[in-house]
Amino acid sequence: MTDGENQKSNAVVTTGTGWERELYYDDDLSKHPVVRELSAVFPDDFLDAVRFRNETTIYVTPARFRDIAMYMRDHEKLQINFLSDLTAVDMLNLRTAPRFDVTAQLYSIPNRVRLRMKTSIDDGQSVPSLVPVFNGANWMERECYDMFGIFFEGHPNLRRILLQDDWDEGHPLRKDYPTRGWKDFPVYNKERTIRRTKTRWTGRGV
Amino acid sequence: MGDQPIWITFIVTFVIMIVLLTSMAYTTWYERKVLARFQDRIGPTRTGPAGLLQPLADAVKLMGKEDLIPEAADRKVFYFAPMITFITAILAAAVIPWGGTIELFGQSVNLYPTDLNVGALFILATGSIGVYGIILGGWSSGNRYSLLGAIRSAAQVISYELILGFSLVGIFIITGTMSLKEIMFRQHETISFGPFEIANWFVLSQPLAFVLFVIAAVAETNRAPFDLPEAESELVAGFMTEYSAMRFALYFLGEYISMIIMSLFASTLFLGGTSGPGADTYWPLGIMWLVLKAIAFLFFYIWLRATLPRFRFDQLMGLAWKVLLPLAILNIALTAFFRLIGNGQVF
Amino acid sequence: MEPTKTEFNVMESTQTDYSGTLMVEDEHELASGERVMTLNMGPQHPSTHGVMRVLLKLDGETVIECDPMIGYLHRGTEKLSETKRYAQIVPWTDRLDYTAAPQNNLGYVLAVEKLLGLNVPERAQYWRVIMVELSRLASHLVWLGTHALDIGALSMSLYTFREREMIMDIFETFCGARLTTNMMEIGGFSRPLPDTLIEQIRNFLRVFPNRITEYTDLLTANPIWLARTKGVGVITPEAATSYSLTGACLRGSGINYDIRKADPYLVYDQLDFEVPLGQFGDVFDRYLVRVEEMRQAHKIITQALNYIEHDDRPMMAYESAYVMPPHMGTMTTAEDMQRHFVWVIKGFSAPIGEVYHAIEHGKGEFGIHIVSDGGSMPYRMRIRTPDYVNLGVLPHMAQGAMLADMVALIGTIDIVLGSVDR
Amino acid sequence: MSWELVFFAVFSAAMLLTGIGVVALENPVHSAISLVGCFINVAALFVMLGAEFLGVLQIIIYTGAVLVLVLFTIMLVDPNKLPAFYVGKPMQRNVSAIVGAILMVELGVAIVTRVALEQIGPHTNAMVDQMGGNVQAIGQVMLSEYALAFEVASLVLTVGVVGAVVVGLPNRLGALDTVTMSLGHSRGAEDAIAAGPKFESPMNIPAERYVAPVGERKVVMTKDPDKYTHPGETSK
Repeated sequence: MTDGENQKSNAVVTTGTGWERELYYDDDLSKHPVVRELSAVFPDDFLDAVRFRNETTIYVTPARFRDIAMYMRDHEKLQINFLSDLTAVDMLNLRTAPRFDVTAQLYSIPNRVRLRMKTSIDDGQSVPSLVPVFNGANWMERECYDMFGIFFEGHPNLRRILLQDDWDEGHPLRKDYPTRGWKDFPVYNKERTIRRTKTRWTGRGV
Repeated sequence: MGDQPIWITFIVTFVIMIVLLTSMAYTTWYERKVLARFQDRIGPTRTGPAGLLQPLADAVKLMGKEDLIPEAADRKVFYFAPMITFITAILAAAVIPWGGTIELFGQSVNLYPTDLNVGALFILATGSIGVYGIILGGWSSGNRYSLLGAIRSAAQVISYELILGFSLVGIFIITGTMSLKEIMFRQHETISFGPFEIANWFVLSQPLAFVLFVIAAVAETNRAPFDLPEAESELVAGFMTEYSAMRFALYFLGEYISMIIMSLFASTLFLGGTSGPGADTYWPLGIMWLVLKAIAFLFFYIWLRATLPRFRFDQLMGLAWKVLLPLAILNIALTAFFRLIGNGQVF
Repeated sequence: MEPTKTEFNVMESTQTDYSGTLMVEDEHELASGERVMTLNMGPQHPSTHGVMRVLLKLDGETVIECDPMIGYLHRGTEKLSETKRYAQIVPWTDRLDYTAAPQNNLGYVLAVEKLLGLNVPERAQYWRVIMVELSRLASHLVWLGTHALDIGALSMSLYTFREREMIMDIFETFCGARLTTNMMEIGGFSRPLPDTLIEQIRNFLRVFPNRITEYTDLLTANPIWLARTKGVGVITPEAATSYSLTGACLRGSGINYDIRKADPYLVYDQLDFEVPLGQFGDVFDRYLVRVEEMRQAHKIITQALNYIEHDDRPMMAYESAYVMPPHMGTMTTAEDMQRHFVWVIKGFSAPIGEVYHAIEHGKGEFGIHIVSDGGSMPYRMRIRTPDYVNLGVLPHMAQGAMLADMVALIGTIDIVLGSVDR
Repeated sequence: MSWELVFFAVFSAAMLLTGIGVVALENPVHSAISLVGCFINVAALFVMLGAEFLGVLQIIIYTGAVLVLVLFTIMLVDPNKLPAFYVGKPMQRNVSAIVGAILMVELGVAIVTRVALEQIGPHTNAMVDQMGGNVQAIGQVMLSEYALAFEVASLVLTVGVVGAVVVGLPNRLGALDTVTMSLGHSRGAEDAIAAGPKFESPMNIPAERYVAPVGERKVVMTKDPDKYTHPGETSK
């Protein structure tokens, strides 16, 4: 059942068609097939493309976040059919507005290329949910909501997932959330939640 | 039964009870040791030589623990449910014969508590009462895992008791009796097989029934791979989830006593009981043979537990009703047919 | 700005996962549902592999709905990583999937090295491969033992843990720790190898193939095992892709996605091994795939060890800015001592940018996404653990399964709650 | 006073007490347990009469099988949730009293005719002993004299079993059509319900059943990452 003789026999496409794997890693970003396609099909909603350490990041508007993902999934040649990861980054300390970057790590299993798709939103603004495109987005978006308070429009079951349902301290991965939580943060919590006790040797409170 | 004074019966029963309760404690030790060998371990070693005092330590621990009763429990039922299992398990020992009538200190002593003429069915009957301990224990705990375990157990025991009963019918047809003593002594006879004389054990004439009996006996005592009522992986501990301390121990002991009784029962019915070299002249040898057979059967129980995964519930019921029951009926029909041939009523 | 609204595409909804929509807190809302029993499986349940709670709605013993609830072991690793310097985060990754700590270390370390642009010496890369494959074996052995134990094969767990013990001993020889190894360092390995290590690994490699045969003898042809695993928990290839499954869950459904082949890291492109793929995507296929992966891991370790056994080259990248100076240098030269001081107290400044690096963890794709603002600590670090994403398919698989299948289904995903909850 | 009389008194008293318990106890499970006790005492009386076989059958069939199933059903029903109909209506009480009285009279008549008029049937103790025990006697009578009744009874039971299966066939998953959406977090719930559309339940779709292929199963081995990347390629 093994077939290791000719590793190149099933390469995705032949050269010269404009869909080679090399083009995804070409220094000239405009040759990147995703960039090429999206700027033709979604000229208003495809904002930017960035390359760092051989990884491509595309920026899209939140309005067409899902549509672009669905377009790339169903595209005959792009076949970006796998959602590796979906998360958000709180850009509070890096820029003034918009606040969050919602980041989807996409992957094409047939083409073997990665792509990072980003969209920027403000606090309170919602992003279209990717659940109708990738079922796996369900829990990722729930976690994103849990940790950042980002609403995913159209998500079937947007509940907290890692924190308990009655967590009332907000969303912990935001940059303005103190590492020890609000309740133990002395500026916000004047009353100590841990009781002061006198130690035996020093007599001082701990 | 009438030929000995009743106080001798009491003494015999007392001795059998003591031996049974001790052996039950040591069955736990035996299982732990054998299982450990199967699993590349050495088992209990710390309490006494080779861990021989481990059952005592366990008993002390279990008696010393707090007896918890959950708030949602039905207290009265919860209280006596384990006892049903325990008592009915011990009750079944009443009809197991350990030999014939012997002369001891000038008295004739029967080596069996009673020779009931429906002895085989009596064991099945105690088993069917014993299931109440499981169902009521599961229900009264007020726990859903326990309830599921109880339901599974009820369905399982009813199904497999049927097969257990049916697998015995072949022997009843051959011997024409249901008394365990008579069945056992029928196996002391030898049959000549060419130049060889071999014992007339019913495992030779009823091999299919023996296989069915073994499967049903394992299922009836809720042991692996049929230990669904207490499947620890999905139902935590099934009907015993909420039990602790001595009440848990009663269930535990009840299970081990059932195992021992089933081993003795199988040895008596199929493996010749006390039959063996020298057993006809020296009665202690007969008891030794019976014990050895029972120990071998117990070893088989533990072997199964160490080797096999657990059935799923629907597969278990499917096995009982779709495979074993038709085979049991086939066995009855075949046995009856050959019996008729033997009687000269057919050809 | 108003929240943007897009019209919802109804046509797509047939393929969509609605798991957990039937979260009825009040039982009276199930008007005709007298036959439905709610069973709370966990958080203290022996077969949820840790502190997971699964809320089951049962019709008899048939599961009609399943809602996994996680987070009992949430320790906020991602938030904590934002307050730790890059080198300090490595021990935290041990605690994610504690059955395969070297793999977590490797995933993190490779992501940081990618961010920094570090080139690690070949010898260190080979040793990383050996350690990671050993740890993959350890992880698979724990999975096989517990999975078989769930289904009722009692002795299996003791057999697999016997071999895992040998691997743990190898780890102990290599780095001093057994479970939370903290093994990988940014830039390679800074310490020399112990003398007995290679002999120990050779010992293990000699006995292990026979031990795999023991496992398969006990399980693969066992009718009860087949009845419990065949046709249970089927995931179609489409569903597996859509649910973002990775690892054996995806390959068991027949989709060829192994990052070691698809997107090679370390020296995997120079090693000869095969990727096993299942055909039907049920529990049995995933079992076969994982067992075959153990054989392949054995093959990889043998090759790597044969290649690197008599090698004597350095194992640490020499990038003065990013790695700790050598121990002897710190003790003897002023420059190295100063660099050591700065490295320990202040750390190093990573370049501005963001990277995502995924490795093929024993359980699937383990990805680290680091956003760097140029400081000595990650601005945001996202840990994509395979178990968390794979667990999301449980409600899909559980529909219509029996209660006893639930333990097989939880077992076949191969979760470790430390990794799920992070 | 002979020991037999003492045992008889004990067993019958226990039987009567547990029989009263069946109707008097409030919890249906307790009633069922009483019934179990009653049956066991009946079995004991059978054994005292020398009919061990009947006694054992009483336990195996009635206690071990029938009552287990009854208990099984009762256990699953929460008595607090039963509709008022089952609690009992005045008419039911009256009818039950009348029926009970009629049965009592019938039983009395039977006993009186047997004992007082000495109309004892052909199966005397001597005859049973001659047949070789009560097991053999019952067997012979059942399969010769009452063979027709025996077969008819088994037919009736078969019909009963088939009927029970038909009545009890579940319409799987059909009962669940009400679905609500609950979003645990209070703040999240308000916003998310406003933001997203509601979905229909997927639970109406019957769960997919999969038949495991027969025969040996093998994994496909590949070294090429570009092969088998589309669904269904491996099974070709």
